[in-house]
Amino acid sequence: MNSVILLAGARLQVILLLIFSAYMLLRGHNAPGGGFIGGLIAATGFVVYAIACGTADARKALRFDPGSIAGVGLGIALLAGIAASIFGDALFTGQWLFIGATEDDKGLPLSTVLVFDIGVYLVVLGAILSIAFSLEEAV
Amino acid sequence: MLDIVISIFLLLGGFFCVIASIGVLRLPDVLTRMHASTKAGVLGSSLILIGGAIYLQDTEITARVIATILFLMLTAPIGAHMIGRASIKNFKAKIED
Amino acid sequence: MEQLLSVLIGILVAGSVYLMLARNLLRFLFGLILLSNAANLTIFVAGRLTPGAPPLVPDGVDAPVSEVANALPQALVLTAIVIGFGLFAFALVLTFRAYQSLGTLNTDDMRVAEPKEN
Amino acid sequence: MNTTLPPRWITLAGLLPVVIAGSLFVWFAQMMPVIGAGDTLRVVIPWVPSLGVNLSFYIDGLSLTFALLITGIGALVMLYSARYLAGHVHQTRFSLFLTSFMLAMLGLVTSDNLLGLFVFWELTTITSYLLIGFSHSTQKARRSALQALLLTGIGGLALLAGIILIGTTAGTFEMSEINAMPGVLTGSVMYLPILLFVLAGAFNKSAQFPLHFWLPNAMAAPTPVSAYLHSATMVKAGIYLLARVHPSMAGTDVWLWTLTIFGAITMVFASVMALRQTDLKLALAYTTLMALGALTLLLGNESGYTITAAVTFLIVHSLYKASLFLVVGILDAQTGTREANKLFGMARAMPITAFAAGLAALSMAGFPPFLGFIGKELKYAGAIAVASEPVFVAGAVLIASALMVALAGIVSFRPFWSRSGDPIEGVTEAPWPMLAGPLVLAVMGAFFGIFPDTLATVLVNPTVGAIIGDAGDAKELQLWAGVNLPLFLSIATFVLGFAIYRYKLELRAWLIGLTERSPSFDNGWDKLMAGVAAGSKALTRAIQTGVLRHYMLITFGTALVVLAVTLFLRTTGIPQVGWPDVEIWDWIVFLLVLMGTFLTTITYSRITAIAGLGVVGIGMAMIFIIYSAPDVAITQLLVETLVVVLFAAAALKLPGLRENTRGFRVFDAIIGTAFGVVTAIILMKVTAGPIDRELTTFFEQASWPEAFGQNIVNVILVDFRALDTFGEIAVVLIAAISIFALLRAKPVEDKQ
Amino acid sequence: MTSAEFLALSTYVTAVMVLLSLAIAFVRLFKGPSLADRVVALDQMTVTIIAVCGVVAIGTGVFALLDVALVLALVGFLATVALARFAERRDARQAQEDDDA
Amino acid sequence: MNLFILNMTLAVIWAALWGSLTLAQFALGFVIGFAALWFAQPLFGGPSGYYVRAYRIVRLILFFLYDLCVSSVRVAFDVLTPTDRSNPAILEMPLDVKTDFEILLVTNLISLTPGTLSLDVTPDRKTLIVHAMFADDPDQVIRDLKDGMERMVREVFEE
Amino acid sequence: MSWYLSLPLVIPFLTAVVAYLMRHSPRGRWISVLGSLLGLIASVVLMIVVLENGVIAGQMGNWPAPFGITLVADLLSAVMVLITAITGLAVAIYAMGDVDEAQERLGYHGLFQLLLAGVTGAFLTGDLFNLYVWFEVMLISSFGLLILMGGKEQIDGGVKYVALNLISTILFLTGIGLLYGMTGTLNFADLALKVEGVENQGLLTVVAMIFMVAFGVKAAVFPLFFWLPAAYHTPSFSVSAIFAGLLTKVGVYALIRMFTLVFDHDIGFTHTVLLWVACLTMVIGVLGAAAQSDFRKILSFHIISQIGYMILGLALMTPLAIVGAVFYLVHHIIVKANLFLIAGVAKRLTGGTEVYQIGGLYKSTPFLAILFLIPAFSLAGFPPLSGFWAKYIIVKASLDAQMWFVAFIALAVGLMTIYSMTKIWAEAFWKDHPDGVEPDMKSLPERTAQLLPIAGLATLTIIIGLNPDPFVAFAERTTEQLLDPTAYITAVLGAPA
Ligand code: NA
Ligand code: NA
Repeated sequence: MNSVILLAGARLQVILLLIFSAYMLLRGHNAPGGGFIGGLIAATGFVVYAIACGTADARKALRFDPGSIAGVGLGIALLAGIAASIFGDALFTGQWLFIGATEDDKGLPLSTVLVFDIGVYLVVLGAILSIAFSLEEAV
Repeated sequence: MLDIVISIFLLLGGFFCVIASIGVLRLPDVLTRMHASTKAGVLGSSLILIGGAIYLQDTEITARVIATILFLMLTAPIGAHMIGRASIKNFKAKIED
Repeated sequence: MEQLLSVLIGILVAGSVYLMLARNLLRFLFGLILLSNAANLTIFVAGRLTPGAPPLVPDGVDAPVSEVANALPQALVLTAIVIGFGLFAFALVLTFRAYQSLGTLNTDDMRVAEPKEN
Repeated sequence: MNTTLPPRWITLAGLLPVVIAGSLFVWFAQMMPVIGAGDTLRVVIPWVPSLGVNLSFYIDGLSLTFALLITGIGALVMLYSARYLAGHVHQTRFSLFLTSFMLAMLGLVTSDNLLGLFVFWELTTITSYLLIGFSHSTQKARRSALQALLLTGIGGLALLAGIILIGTTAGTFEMSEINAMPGVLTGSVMYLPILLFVLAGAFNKSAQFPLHFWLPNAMAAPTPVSAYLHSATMVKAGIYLLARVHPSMAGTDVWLWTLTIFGAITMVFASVMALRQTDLKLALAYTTLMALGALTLLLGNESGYTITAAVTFLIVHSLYKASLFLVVGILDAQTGTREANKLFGMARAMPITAFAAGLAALSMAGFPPFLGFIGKELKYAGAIAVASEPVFVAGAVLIASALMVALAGIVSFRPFWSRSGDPIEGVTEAPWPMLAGPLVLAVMGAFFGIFPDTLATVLVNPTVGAIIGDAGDAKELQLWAGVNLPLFLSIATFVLGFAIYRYKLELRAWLIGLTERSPSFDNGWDKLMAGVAAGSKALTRAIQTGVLRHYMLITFGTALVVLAVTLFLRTTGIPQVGWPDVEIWDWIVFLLVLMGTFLTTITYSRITAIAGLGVVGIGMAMIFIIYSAPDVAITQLLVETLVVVLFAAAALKLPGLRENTRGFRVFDAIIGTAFGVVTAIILMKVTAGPIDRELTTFFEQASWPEAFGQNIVNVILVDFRALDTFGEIAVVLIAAISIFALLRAKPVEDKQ
Repeated sequence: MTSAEFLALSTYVTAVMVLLSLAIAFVRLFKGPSLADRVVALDQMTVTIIAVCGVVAIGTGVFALLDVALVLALVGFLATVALARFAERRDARQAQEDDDA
Repeated sequence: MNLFILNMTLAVIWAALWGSLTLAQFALGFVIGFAALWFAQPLFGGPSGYYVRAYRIVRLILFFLYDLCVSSVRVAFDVLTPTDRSNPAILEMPLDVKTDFEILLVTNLISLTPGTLSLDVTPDRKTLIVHAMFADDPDQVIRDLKDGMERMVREVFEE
Repeated sequence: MSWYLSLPLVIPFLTAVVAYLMRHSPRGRWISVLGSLLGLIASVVLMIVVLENGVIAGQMGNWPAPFGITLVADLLSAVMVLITAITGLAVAIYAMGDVDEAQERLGYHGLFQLLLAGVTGAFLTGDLFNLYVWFEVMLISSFGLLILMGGKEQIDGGVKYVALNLISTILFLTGIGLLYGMTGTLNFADLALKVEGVENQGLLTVVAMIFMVAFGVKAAVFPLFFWLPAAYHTPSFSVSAIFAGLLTKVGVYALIRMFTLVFDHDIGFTHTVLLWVACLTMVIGVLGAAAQSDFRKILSFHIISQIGYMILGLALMTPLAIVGAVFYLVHHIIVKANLFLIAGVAKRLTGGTEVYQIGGLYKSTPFLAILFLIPAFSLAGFPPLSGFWAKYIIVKASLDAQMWFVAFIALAVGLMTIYSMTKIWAEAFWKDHPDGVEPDMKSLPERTAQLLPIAGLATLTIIIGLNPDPFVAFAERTTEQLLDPTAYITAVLGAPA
């Protein structure tokens, strides 16, 4: 797609969408958002990029094979679920760690649940890109 | 008083949205129709969002509204450009798919 | 409102069935999208509707103070939407490949796996 | 034209079966005193207690008689085939099959548990299938094997049903127990079905008319197989079954008449057909049929005479028939033909064979002093003793016996001593292992004729006892029973027999003409098979059309009918339609989706359709927005966008909708509308009722305090129901993998 | 009437107007005739949805809807771009085929 | 640009003083800080491009917003009046801005301002293809655009 | 306790991830085999635990039922999981000689393991929506495996397979929505209790019928089976083996689960429908088989006809009948998967699956002949093989229920099964090869890899046949649990208050 305007726009878009997707992912537990939505938005970003300057560049920009990203994502999500076993809980039992927790403030939460959501994010991102790119290349 | 301001924003916004759509419906050809959607459409939505921002009176919301409006102004013309491009490449934009 | 949406779902179903019965695979795809929309909406409606109260816990309290929308169907629908997307994507690409290797989208002419006996 | 057999024949594959059979024979033989004394042996090994199935073995006269025939004749036949098949590629397989068959047969006649009996019954079916199809490269062998398998298969299934019913009626599968409960079957309401099923099983195993025709075809098997299976053993399994259930099932008119009529018809029909044959082996096959008919006929009654006759004749027949089959086998092997009108005066070339054949034939014809004579006398006595219609029965026996006389001449006298043709040159006597069988068997026939008491005491009486409960009713076997009606009948038999032999050629010509004009069961079978094939093809082609549209129609149609009917039958009333709570934007959204659907449905432009779908998607998002599902709304919009993107990419290489569209499809529209209506009604009825919010309430309460999240939907997704979400992302990943594969797979076309 | 009532009324009116404009845009989408026309209409509808989110947010006081608006503003045009691009490439191909022919 | 950073710092300090890092406080702090810096100009070695650029940015934004409203009203008028007085045309406008971002800005702004809609930029980035609704005098339209939007954008970015 | 339940599910997923990431290396296949082996061990352990402790339940995420998702293993689930693992291992080994590198690089092993994971999940879950999710995992990976060879046949078969299965999926989803709308719960055990509280029982029946149709398509019953014969003969043999073994059985399992545990309120209606469906399925299926002459097509139609037997067991709803259904499930998975594997070997040795165009297998490869006869005659219901006991129990059940006609059909269908099994035997094995080909075992690639699983499954068939008692006893215990769900419900929800 040899469009100067789209290209210039796409650059901005990708940055904005990636930041926004991260934002949606991280706040998802407390407000609309989460792994799916984050992943979908990030994917949209790279799709824009692919449309603007071709899948080859988009793949380069992504650096990893989307399929593998998805695979790793599933692995991460699974490990987040299995992690519970270390603490003797059932599969997918959330394990929480609150950094600097005080009685009135929970502090900064780190949790397997978040890891799981990141896994979701990666799978959605990788899978959709793999689909979009391979289809784009087949046409 | 503030309610009145908000109402004005809303009504103006709504008005421009309708205008944009009527434009898309009534104007003679694709390119002119795009004028309507890109300008009036964006303005209308933006006004309504601003109305919302004023109504909800919340920093976070305000920031989000500003972001939304900026995104809108960034993307709408690009969309228009893509369509325009497609239709001028061969001006026989009448071809049925 | 549930009733109006029930009617709407009925309409979606009618359209999708009509489309899926067509010979052209593309129409089947369109029908598929409509039908999964109908299914998602069914779950949503079956969970009952609550306007203007998304299932969020306000800051500073342990649970929603006033009645909020039924969260469970929303989660189910969300899952269903994503799964539906996966299935649709596959169906779409399958159609694409079918046209490439069989040279038609007319299902009446797709007789490789079960050829006409004569 | 002597078909030379390889000199080396002493092989493990050849002799091991002989050893097995031989030692088994000895083992059973040493039981004779005990059984002869009227005792019985029983061993029970639990097998499937939960189904009441045991491996329980029961030895009484009946079992023992059969066991001895099976092992004894078995040993001789196996010795015969050790030589006959020496050097054959598949001799090992043959021995394996034949031995397994023998063991299965033994299991059948010794097992007391009916299900156990059935298991062995089916095993004989399988092994005989493999034996009949032994020369598997010929179409004929395969056809005969299949025919035997299916026909006896039918019997097997009927028998299974019968056995199950017996089991439920009597409360046990142990035959010894059932026989000990008089009237338990005959008195039950289930008696008729039980009888029909059991008889169906027995009749077609013993090839009773009209299920007889597989037996002659089974002659495609190698001679030893015919000699063994189709003279002495398998075909007698049916007879065994009739004898075994006799105590608990006989004595009713149904039993009497069914057995008498089927037996008589088979007997006469078979002996006439036998006369028609020119192939000696086939002739023998038909005489076997005749014998089976006779046995069935006799087992129909309960009098001591008839049963004694049955038992004696059973033994007699086994001896001479096996012997004759082997003789014909020898002729075939040495001269290369079995055709009656090619074989004359071979006695000089092969004297021992001729001798054996002579003895066996005389026994078959029923001349004194052979056991056959005693058997025939008893048959007459039995026939006369038949309570009802003795004339009919005796007449049948007379005709059949006379034909036997003639056939004895045809199969043994003519080929060896007749002068009406020239003997085949350069034929030598068969090697001794092949001669041993026929000779021993024939001699035994003569021996027991001269000393019948030995046989009577050790076998016949206990067997009769086993069948009609009291060995005392057994009639003694004697050569000279004085001048009585049976004697006159015997004489009549000989006269008639010689007459038939004298005019055999004319008769045969006439019969051939007759049978060729009448429909043959065998062709009927072929027609049936063809019919089944064609019918199933037609039916399948009508259902599995290979056209997706038909599949769709039927699938949707089924769903529609099922739901509509259930709705009609199981629920009442139409939901009241009226919407007080509907806002103006509800209506607009409604219209939006409605229009989107309509547009998608009617348009001929792909992009318009996609746009229409986009509108529907937007409408959905609106609904989610208005009814407070922001997460869903966002996801819906994102997915919608991606759908459009993917489609726009794929559409570039896809044709438009214009091609192969048939305009408006009324029928489909009707189905679609009906489906829509049904769905709407169901949903309205569902939402009309109350909803239990227990789960949601829990989620609302636990979301923040326990799962530390304010967005309940997200908490459900990643915590409360994380497993769903995990499966879901798996789906997305798999979709990606599959799509990638779909697009990259190298077409490896292999049309077979 | 109080200003609050006026706000409520104007919110209602705006909602109707916005949804009306959706409907109007749909008519163009329906009529076409050209692919570009439909894309324009769809684009217009997407933009209008943002407005809808704003209105409903005010009507119900649900902030969350502004997130929907934000997402839509970000990705809404992607569909437009994709379709426009489809049109362009298809026409290019048709032209190509014409040359080949 | 270091003045800009300083200004930001001031804004942060201001917000900190109030003890609340809200956007409102921050914005207010930025404005006040800007004013302070402006008055303190001499202390920072005479006039700097910073104030000028700030002014130009503000001017651009205001101008653009005004244009957007005008254009929308114009569209409204055009849509609502039955008689169609517009005679549209496709014009080619030579581009002076170089960087992608500037081009993007120009094209987007042009699209959002009255009567004009940028359709495409030639691959050589030299000319912008514009669709004008009222092209009675094409050259006039082009001129307006060049010393309107494009100039302002150029001024914002030039050092 | 819950990890006994989780592992059979987790292991295939982990294996899938690793195998997929290693898809470009030849070691992937070994990962798959190893994973299947571990999975088998896990499911054996699960089986032992269930045999000792009765029904066990695990609350995923420690959220108490019915709020979280519960994994439940009663004897039925446990045995299905075990059989899945066995079949999985067999096919994973077989695949080494059957699947070419091209398919491996496209992710065959990953997809295969994901299919196993989906099936296992379906058997283990105690939650309706979760069942839907596992159905989807199963379905989409089956799509992938189906088209992996990318030929015209696969694509064409795939279109029909996909189209019809998607309809069933969406029906299923709708059903879930409606049932939730009526009961407000998704947990099986909780449903079993809550359905009794629904006042509109008639409407419940309607919803039940939705599930019946949806699962009916999955189980390939008449008249919803079209997708199966359209596709099962097209993919690589290992794939069609695993399909033949497992996919339809998941549908049967779902029917058994739902129509014993939840929808037992209107047996007079629902199970009568099932009875007719069962009979028609048996007959149409077996006639379809009689009409075929392709090794795999014959087998495919037999899947249908024998699904009929299982449904019949459920339809009669007597203890013995359910025992029959369970026994049949287990027996049939082993036998049918094995026959498809054999079909693959036969094809490699003779160059085709069209039985009239191949032959000579009996003369030159007697070992294969025996390996075929065992499952074939077992399928045909000859004693003393597993199929006989299965058939016997079903027939006895229908005779006990005085359903003469049904029993007659069951027996007649058995005869027709003999007919088509012997067709394969006579044509492919007995007959000489029309082109004079002399099949030679040595020409078989990865000979052990291909024959080992076949021999293993055949052995299993014989074991079940010769020593059916423990299996029957097991099926009886399973049936008790199915017909009296108290244990199940207690295990999931805790003792009733
Ligand atoms: Na229940
Ligand atoms: Na089957």
